[in-house]
Amino acid sequence: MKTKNATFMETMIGEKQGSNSLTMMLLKGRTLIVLILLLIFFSIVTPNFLSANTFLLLAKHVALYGILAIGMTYVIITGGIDLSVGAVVGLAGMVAGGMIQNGITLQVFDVTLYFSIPLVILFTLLVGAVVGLINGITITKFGVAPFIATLGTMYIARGFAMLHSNGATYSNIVGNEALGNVGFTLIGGRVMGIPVGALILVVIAVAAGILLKRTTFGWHIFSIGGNEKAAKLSGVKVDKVKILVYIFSGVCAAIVGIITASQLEAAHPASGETWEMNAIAAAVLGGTSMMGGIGTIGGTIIGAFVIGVISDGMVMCGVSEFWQMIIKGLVIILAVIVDQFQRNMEAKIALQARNDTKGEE
Amino acid sequence: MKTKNATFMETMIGEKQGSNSLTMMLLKGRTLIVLILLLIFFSIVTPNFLSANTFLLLAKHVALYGILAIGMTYVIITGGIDLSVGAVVGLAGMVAGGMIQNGITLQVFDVTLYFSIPLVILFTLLVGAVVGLINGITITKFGVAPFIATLGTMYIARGFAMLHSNGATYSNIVGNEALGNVGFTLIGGRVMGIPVGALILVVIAVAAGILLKRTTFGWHIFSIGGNEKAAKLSGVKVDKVKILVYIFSGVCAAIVGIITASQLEAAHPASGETWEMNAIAAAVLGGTSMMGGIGTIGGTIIGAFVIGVISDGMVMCGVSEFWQMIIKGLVIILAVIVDQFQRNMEAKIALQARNDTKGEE
Amino acid sequence: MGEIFKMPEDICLHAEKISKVYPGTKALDEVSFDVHKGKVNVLIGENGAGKSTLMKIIAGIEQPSSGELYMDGQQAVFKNVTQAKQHGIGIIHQELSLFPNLNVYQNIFMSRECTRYKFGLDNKKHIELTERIMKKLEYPIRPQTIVGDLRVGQQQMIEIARNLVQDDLKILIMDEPTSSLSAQEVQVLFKIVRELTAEGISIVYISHRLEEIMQIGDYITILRDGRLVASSEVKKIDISWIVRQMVGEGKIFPKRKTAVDWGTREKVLEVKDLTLPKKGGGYLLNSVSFDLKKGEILGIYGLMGAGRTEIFECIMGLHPEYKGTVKLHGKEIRIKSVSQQIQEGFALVPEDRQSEGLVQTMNIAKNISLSSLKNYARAIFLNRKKEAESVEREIRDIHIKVADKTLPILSLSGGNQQKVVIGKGLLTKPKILLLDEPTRGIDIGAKTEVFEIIQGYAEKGLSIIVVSSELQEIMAIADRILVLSNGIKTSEMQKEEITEDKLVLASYKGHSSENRQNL
Amino acid sequence: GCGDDSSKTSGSAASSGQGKEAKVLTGGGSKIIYVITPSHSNPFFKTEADGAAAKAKTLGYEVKMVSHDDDATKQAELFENAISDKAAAIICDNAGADATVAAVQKARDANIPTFLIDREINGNGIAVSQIVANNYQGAKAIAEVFVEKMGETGKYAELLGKESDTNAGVRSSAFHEVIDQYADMKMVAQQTANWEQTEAYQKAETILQSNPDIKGIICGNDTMAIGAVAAIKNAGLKDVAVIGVDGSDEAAAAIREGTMTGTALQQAALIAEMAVEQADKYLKEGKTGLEEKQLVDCIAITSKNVDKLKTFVYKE
Ligand SMILES: Nc1ncnc2c1ncn2[C@@H]1O[C@H](COP(=O)(O)OP(=O)(O)OP(=O)(O)O)[C@@H](O)[C@H]1O
Ligand SMILES: Nc1ncnc2c1ncn2[C@@H]1O[C@H](COP(=O)(O)OP(=O)(O)OP(=O)(O)O)[C@@H](O)[C@H]1O
Ligand SMILES: [Mg+2]
Ligand SMILES: [Mg+2]
Repeated sequence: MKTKNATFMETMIGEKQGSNSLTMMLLKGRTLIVLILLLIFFSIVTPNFLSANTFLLLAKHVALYGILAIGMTYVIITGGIDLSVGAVVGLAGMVAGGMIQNGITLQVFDVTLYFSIPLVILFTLLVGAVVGLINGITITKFGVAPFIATLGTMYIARGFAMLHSNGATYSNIVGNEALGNVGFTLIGGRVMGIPVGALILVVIAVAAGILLKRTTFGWHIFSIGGNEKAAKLSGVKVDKVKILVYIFSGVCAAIVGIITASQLEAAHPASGETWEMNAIAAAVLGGTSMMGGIGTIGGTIIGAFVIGVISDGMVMCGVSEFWQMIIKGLVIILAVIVDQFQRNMEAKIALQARNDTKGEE
Repeated sequence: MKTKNATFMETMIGEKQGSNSLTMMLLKGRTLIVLILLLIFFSIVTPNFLSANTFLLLAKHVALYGILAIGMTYVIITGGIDLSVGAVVGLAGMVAGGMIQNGITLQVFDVTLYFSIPLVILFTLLVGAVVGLINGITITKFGVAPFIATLGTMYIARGFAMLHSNGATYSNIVGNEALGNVGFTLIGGRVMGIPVGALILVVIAVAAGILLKRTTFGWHIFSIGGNEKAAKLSGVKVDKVKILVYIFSGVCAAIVGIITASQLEAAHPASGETWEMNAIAAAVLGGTSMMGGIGTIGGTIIGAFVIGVISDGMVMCGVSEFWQMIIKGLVIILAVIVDQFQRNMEAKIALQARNDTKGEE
Repeated sequence: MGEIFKMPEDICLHAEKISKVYPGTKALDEVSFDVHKGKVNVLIGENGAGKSTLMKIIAGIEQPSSGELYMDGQQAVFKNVTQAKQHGIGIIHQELSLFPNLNVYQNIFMSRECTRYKFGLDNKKHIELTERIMKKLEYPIRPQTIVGDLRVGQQQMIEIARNLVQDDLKILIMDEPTSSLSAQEVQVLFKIVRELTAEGISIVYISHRLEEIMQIGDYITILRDGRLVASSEVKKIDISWIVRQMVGEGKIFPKRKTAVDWGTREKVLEVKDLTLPKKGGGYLLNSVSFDLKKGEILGIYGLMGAGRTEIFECIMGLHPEYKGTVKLHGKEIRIKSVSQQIQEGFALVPEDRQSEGLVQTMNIAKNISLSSLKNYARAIFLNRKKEAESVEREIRDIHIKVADKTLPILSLSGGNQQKVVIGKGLLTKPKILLLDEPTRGIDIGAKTEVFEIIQGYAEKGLSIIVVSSELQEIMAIADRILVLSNGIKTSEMQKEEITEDKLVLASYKGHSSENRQNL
Repeated sequence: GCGDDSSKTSGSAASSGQGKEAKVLTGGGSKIIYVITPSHSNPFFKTEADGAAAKAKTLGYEVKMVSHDDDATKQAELFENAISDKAAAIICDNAGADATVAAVQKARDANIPTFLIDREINGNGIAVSQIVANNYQGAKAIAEVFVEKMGETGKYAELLGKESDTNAGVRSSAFHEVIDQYADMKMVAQQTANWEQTEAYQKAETILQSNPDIKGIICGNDTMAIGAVAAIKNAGLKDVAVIGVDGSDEAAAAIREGTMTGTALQQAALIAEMAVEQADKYLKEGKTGLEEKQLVDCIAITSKNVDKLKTFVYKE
């Protein structure tokens, strides 16, 4: 199931006998290499590119796609996909903005409650979690394909984001000293010169990376993507793990929604549109396999940076948006082709190893 | 691989012993039933809904998604997906519009050639076919996952559509009597009162339906979706069939591009954005399985009509766009849940039958 | 092309010094092979010996790295399956290669469709021919049935039928056609094989079941490690000769000898009236009761579809809807989930290691520790040192041959992959080990090793239940045998009372008329 | 009567007041002007961006034209790119009156002046100039034409722009301020077509189907109006009044043909050029000498004056 017939690839590899290890090393580090080459390229082409500030800025921009891509990586490793994250970004911003601006009105008592910022954030994350939960349940308990389940929740979440304010933007969401809900904009600001968004990315990336590689939960995620049936028979609680993974993705999206709203000091119901595709692209560029079972958080972060550098760099070079689209499309396809190439190399080396052991017997 | 554990479903079915055949009949015809119910509902709610003209109009609107969905159904049956169709709609419109408006300029000879409408259409379809060919080759020869390959070509095709006119619209593409390229707008018009778009839909649907069910090519498409490896071992030319299927999808998209441009007498590079999702939704509503191997053209057409009736009907009722989104999302998810339910029922009945034969032995 | 090769009259295909190199593996090393016309040509060898590879080359699925094929005195080159088919070569694949979404006649005629007007399909003819062929196989299945709804055994029949519809069939390759057929079905198949050979069609037959080979074969060829080691007429040889040629020395799995008074042993597991309803009515399991003692090896024998796998699935928690009582150490337990059962001390080695046992994207070590990860967790983090130590110990204990435990699963041979699955089960420190066909598709050498492992653990006090379809095997290993037929327990025998006849008889009992109402 | 409410901010940049307004922004240091607009796939924004770019180049600046695609987050990122690129000034057609404030402020903090064109933001004293097409006045002016064409009576429908876009609301309320005065004019349908041509076409067709006696359609922009015109033509109806806003060439052609009643021209090129000129002046002299908010009136285009319109430029 997992082995594609890649006659072309095989021929390619077959001819390149020897010097395997170097090629492999280059292949493994390819996204990082591409990233470094891109940085060098743009530094030469654009005089103002090479500066600490540009990098901080880049980190801040990458944070948004990056955080989405971390959740997406988890989902893709289980063999799924989450198209709803972009819509959840919009919904989360609206929920947070609405709570700060208008509070929550309890019609029965005719009072309006305002919440402190931590509570607002908590509630917003909860909304993200609920969308994830719905995705997870639809997928595991009702057997709906992830693509369709999350496509459905994408429309639903976007619809609710729009309904929330009837399409309007919540502007100037700085809170009110008197209501005790100021401070929301801190999340969009900087701490010791470093954008808070970038810090959040680092924290989530480190936590998600450790969770994935160093805990039972992480290995269960891998096992589900590799062979769901075998995972189940090995005692992995497949449904539970999958639901948790979609919840995680939903929460990541809600975090991004909060960061965006906080940076803009405004919440727009259409924000986050098509961001899911960027998140998927970042994960795939980072070596996550759409078949499931393979992927790393480190790779995803590098992938997100590649997308970020390309788009920021092209903006600073003054490349037209039309060419940016074309280049982005090409990069995605080429990245996966190279990825495929690497996997075939790896498989070949594995078979070699099998032969070597045979010889020893 | 194909059997999901659907404990909930099983329990549900388990309890509904007896009266199987009626339930099955209702389930099988469910999309059609939903369609009829929707028609009745809107006829009551909206006074002018029930008229021959409304249905013609509906057919005309449905034609666009419907034709895309036919190509998509082929692709999904092979177990793939084609995200590039929306972008191809935009690109095809621009190519046709540009050829009529500006002709093709050969720099070497410094002449501009204008083509007759049939040639323009042929060339436009060729462009769609080429995008499909690229998709097919990337997927089969380079082993790139269909989602990623077609996501890439989506960006690339959209980028080229934009570049074609530098983002501008080709307006008033009626051609020029003197250049012999008038008549393009006929495609957007009516023949004996019936919209040409709807006629094209009927022709393509009938042809595609016959091709799928009554020819070797159709069998081979199903075999690939059912078990790709077995198909290969049986002598099915898997790569060739897949490439042809993506080409077909690309051509369908190009046809839609031509119809849209002709109806509006204008070509806009952004047209067709997110239409791929509507096409996928129509196919899935019509019972096509995202796992591949299962699907019918008839079902897809009914699915496209359900989407069409919902959106046209809601417009006529004056439902807000936001609610339309939410309802669309819900319909998609529910449709697949019911579909899953039906498959389980069918499996159950098949087992029953198997038991019965056993008894006879 | 056009090269003339002198071939004796009675040989219809000759393979000359075929080699096949896969990246990293030499699967075939200058193997020459003759297919005798109208005879059953048996090909045998250990796992990975290269049997399937040689057949794939003859059937046009793979291309040889070097060497030639000759038919009718002329060199034949098959670039793909279709070309081989045109030369009258058909193949029944080792792994079922059917389309679960399509019906019986579509499966049978896929890629050899009868057409009208070039592209149009002639389904009437398809149905008619399908009915005819199924009748010949004594296996009446409605041609419109969806194949995914059929039992594995029935599916294997479809796989066989696909190859019998070819008109100009000259050579039929059967790569382990009987691996999931019942004894009765095997006899039908053999009848057909004899009919085919009588018509002058040559058969190439691959099987790990040695008795079958003696029964049906005319010529035998033995491969070892990609090389040809011997070939002979079947008349002139016996089973022990075959085994000697295959493994080098006369290794055969030893009969388990124990002198334990089982009556005094503690009952670890008691299952009473285990019942599992079938989705479409009837029962998969009907009031099955048995018990298991400490250190005992209980065998479960039965035909395909007897319900043996279901017993394991029930005990492992895959069918929480079961009825009946299960007592562990005398205490009743209610089975809810797999993870709960692993906690309780059960471990399952499933039937199909590729699709149920291994996670191909994870490395060897992780596959071994997957079921017992919880034991190495400190808070939520894994103690990787502890994990690595346990995995290494397990690898040593059951002699898994690995160069490096972080290599992908793909780098192991079939037998060692099976040991990984067993190791995964053992690492959870089970009290009861459930083995479902632990030797399916592995060669004699690996089989012997697997049985040695099982016996070793039984002696240490582990209670084991083994499901197997192979009579010899189960008689050798089990202390006691339970026979299932059609979901009903039809017999239970102690070691000393077991005979082949009794087992076979019991395995059909469930199909007798008084049990019909259960169907 | 349009500039009244914003006059209180008069001379914000010129006269040194208090606080941050006292600061004169000197630019990031380079001679780069960033032109940030919505996607160039809309000819209006394309004209605007091209106009600004051409002017800036003649004044000796390097120009970087980028598009925020109506995504406020992307716009914020583009502002930050401009800042780290040490841009001299930013010309921006923004992605949301509220969501843009923070970005412009950030540019100000980095000493880069921002000149807003086409649409305003909800904040004063942050941008140096806000040269805004007077949507409100324009929509009202063209609505008058619409009412006249309808003969002050009859059924009509409305196609709205993207409901999350401020301009969609402004234009709609201006339309209604005029039309709602006439009791005999009755709106029978109101749907959003997201500024889009195909969507407008299909929605208009559907609306015409359920209300065949419609006499007019008011549209939030010309792209939708063109879609509506195509739908009317297709339904075989004649003499249906259609108005839009923008003043695109396609609309001009339709007006000339008589299939469209009129449009409100927003002088995109003019506005863009004004912004660049002011930026240049400001960078050189530290002030523009003009008020921050400058409303450039729209021109109602009808069959009478349509010949004076070409690519968003109106020449007397
Ligand atoms: N596609 C492949 N790529 C690499 N190696 C392969 C491939 N297919 C088979 N091999 C290797 O070639 C050798 C011969 O395999 P083959 O399948 O022919 O064995 P076999 O005799 O049929 O064994 P079994 O009894 O298990 O069916 C094995 O070492 C196997 O791992
Ligand atoms: N999921 C299922 N749904 C319905 N029937 C099933 C299902 N799984 C198995 N069966 C049927 O239940 C019966 C028992 O099958 P089971 O797999 O337990 O047999 P088995 O004795 O283990 O055979 P094998 O030798 O193949 O392992 C068969 O008739 C089989 O077709
Ligand atoms: Mg084999
Ligand atoms: Mg079994």
